[in-house]
Amino acid sequence: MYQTIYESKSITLNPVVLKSEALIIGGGIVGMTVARELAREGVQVVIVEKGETLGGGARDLHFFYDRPADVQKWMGDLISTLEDGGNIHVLKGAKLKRLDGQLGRFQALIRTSDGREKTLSPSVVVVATGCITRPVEAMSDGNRCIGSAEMEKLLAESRDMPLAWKGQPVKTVTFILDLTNDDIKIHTVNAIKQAVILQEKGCRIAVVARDLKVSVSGMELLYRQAREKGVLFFKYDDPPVLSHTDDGISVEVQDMTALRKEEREVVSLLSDLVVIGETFAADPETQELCRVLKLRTGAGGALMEDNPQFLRVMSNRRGIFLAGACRFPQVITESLSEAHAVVQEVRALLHEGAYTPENPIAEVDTRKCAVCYTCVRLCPHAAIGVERCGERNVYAAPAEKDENTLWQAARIEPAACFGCGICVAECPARAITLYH
Amino acid sequence: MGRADEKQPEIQGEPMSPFEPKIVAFCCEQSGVPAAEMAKTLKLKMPNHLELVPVPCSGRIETLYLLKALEGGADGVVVFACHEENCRYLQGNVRLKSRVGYAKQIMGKIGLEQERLEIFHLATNSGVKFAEFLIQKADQLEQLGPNPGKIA
Amino acid sequence: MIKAEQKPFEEILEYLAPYNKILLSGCGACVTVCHAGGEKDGALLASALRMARQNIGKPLEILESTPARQCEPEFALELSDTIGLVQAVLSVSCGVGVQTLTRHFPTTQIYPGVNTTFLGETVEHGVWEERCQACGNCILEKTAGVCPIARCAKQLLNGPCGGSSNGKCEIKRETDCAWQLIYDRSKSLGQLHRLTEIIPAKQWGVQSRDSGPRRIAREDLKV
Amino acid sequence: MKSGSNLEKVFVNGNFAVTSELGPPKGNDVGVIKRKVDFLRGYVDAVNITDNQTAIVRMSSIATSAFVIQMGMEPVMQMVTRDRNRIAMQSDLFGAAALGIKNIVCLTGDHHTFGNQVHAKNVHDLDSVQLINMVKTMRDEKTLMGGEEKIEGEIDMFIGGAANPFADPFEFRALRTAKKAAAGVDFIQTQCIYDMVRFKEWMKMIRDLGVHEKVHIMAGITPLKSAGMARYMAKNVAGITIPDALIDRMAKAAKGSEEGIKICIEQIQEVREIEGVHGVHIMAIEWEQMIGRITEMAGLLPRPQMD
Repeated sequence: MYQTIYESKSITLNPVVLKSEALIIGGGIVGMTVARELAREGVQVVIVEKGETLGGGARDLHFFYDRPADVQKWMGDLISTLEDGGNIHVLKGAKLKRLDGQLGRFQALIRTSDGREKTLSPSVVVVATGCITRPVEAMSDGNRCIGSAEMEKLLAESRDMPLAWKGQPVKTVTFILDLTNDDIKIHTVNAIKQAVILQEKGCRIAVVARDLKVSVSGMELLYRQAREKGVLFFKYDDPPVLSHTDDGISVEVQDMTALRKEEREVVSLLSDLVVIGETFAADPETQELCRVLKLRTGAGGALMEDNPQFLRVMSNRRGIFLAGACRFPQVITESLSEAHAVVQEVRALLHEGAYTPENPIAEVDTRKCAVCYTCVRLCPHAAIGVERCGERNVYAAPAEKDENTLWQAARIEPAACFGCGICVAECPARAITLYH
Repeated sequence: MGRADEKQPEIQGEPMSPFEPKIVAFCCEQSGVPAAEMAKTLKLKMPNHLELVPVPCSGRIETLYLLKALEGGADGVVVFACHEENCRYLQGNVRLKSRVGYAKQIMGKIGLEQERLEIFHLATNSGVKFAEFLIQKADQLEQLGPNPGKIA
Repeated sequence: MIKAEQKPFEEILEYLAPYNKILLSGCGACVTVCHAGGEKDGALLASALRMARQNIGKPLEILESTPARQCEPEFALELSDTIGLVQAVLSVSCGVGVQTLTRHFPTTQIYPGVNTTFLGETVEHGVWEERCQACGNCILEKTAGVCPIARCAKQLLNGPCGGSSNGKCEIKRETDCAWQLIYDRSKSLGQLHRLTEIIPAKQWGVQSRDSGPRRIAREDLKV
Repeated sequence: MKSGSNLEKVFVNGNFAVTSELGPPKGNDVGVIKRKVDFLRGYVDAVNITDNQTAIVRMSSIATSAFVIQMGMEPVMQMVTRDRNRIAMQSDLFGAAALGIKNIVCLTGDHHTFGNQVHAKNVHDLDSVQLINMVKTMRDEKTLMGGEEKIEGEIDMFIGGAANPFADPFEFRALRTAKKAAAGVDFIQTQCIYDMVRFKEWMKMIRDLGVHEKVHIMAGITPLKSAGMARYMAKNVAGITIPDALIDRMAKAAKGSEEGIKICIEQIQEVREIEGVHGVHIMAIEWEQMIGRITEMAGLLPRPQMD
């Protein structure tokens, strides 16, 4: 029996029609970029944004690290292209409440803040909900100790003038990185980017980090540039100690350049301002969104891709894609490349106007199904649901079954099935077959 | 390699055991199958009585298949699955692990040795490991002797 | 639904010892859903039994069948021909199914393969908990929808005993204290005042099993 | 007078009552009862006779109570609903009344799986509230439970119950005592008190419900023998809370048992001051010989002579 893992019987796999319609959840730069690209190709796009303004997390940014443009202006242009195009519809103050069905027959229920509901039937769903930031409270009073976003704002406001904080001139700035989110690149990128600008304004800059993370396109160059311009870098093992002085903050950090631990000296960096990277965290609302979309979450409650070995923008469900900071906190360049990857994938999926399921495919014998929900609960791709026939609630009949009758039984959606066979192996009624 | 020859002195006078264990090896198509192909291409030494059963994912293997293989004549059953947290279908090898655990409980009640069933995690390019593990398993099963539960 | 779990393997082996050909009959309803006696679990048990008997040199032939519901006479009678071929039946359905076979096959020994455990609910996949004792006289309306007869170790009707600690029962610390649940629910339903009413002694004798096996006869339904 | 028992008279007379506890022998050795009675006689107003406490099989509480009467003390017969249905309990109440037993404490009983007959079938035909109500019906209506059937004779029982202010849900604890009051309980003995703050909180809830006016509350006190015992109870006995400060005090004491007695006396003096507390129930488990000392040092002696 075990020799016949696949039944050789071929089943007719009907293509599911895919209309050129996409639902994008999240109106940040990722969602907007995907929308703009898809709309250009004639896809009807609906953006659902929970807030009242577009832009998301990028609204806190003013400078790119890798090009001179102003982020806000660039984003303004992006927003205006959306509002021009006829293929894009933006719903603000809106949330996805339900998503039923599978690829080809998704039914999305959107509720707007005024309580109105709207049902959409998109062929693909793109999740680009971003993440949230929380200020780091390194010093209880917050005096002379600001977040990276606030520094971004100060820089934007001062432009060609010398930097000032609360009317006082700022001459020395120390950046402290890696107090939280030890594993992401944003803090390094923002700090070096801001350091270079500050240096040009004549400030003296130090960057204190556990590990600098420069593995983003062009960052090594910028880092070298910063060093050449005289930005000081210190690495730490033990977090630096902050204390107020008469006219600033002293940041004490052990100088790690000496190899022998006992020879290391404590360096005191007297600073007018200390900049600390905010904590990035998964949006708590992601949990509910994942329940609605039947998606997986990973560490810290962030959205998790299907399989990192394959395409990182694929979710565990066919037709649902993920991009940007909802997966993990990213810099704009990384997010945009994910947005483009999603566009590629969606384009490939919608290209022929239909999706033809590929073997192997699992199928439930409705006559044997006991509706125990085992397969529904265990399917890693949420491809199985229980099919009801109207209001009838009946068990599978044992022998005779009218072909036209839909009994209540589990049903595997061929277009959503990945053919792994987990359900086949778990079914207590042995009612599922994997067809070749 | 002359494995049988090396053994002979230990048996001391007794005729060489005619027992050659039969192994049923379930191979995940994401890892075990390519590894098996590599082993074949490299013409690596593998046990004589070997039945390879390809599966789309190790999560496809029912607990019942593990028992049926033993009942149907296997002296040992091996599952070649992907490394943990590396399943193409996310949960397949995790489900397999609990099923193998359950099958081992049943084997204990039947009176079969736990060694007759084992998961081996490997990658697509582990052709050498694949063959080595099977040879090692065959040796182990030879020591254990024939599966007393098989009906064949 | 009815929840069951497989009997100890040695116990089954022991009472099947005299036979060399049996039928293992599963059930497609409750015991399938709780992974105790559906087609898959029946086949696993059959395979294990065959190997165990082979191992001791006394092979056992096992036929397998899984009627949709063993507790319905029509389904049970489908087994007639097969039962004619064997010396005994091992039924992995609940105790009801075993007795349906007993009633219809008076000359065949029917053995239970599972312990019928309780009427319960799936709390998560693979975990079931008792919810109802089929006492025949439902009081859930008095107890905020949580049954102390099934869920309190002492079947207390008027509040928690002194062994309720941090929401758990002192007898099995993984079990929720039914009265904590009743209290919490009454509170969230805004019905705490109802807990001050004394629930009188339960009339066990009228509808419960204490007055003998119960029977429901709907005259209008009889044919 | 409901029963005319000594305990009832002590309460009616406005005295601060004292009861203790006596565990019957694990067999028919009446000498055990005698030895314990000798430790207690004269120091308490009545003594609780436990009913297979912690589900360990012992001599029945009725038989033991009868012996205690013979030995010149007043028993408070405990009765648990765990082992008997309403038929057996009413029958036993007839017998108990006939043997001159005048006080009863109605309990649910510890779960049988804690004892030495774990494979027993528990009964729980009634719960403690329903048992209280049944005894009250028998006494006041002079009928059997739920029936018209008249009882031949009088079941004059002073009816007690238990309360545990330290179990959960705390908010329900006073309500449950109020239910017992409504069911007809005359006095309540509490679980042993170590967490005085929580006990006082519970007593406030009892007063807010007006229960203290209908029912005599007796505070449960158990002297600690050692810090080890305190730690064990705090960790393993559900429904007992012992503040860390108390455990520390026991641990730091030169002699744990002496400190335990000292704490116990302080506790008695403290609960005496609480409005609505009409007595103490001192449970000195297998330490009955200390009752004399404790009652004397706590100023509870001499016990009032009634009649």
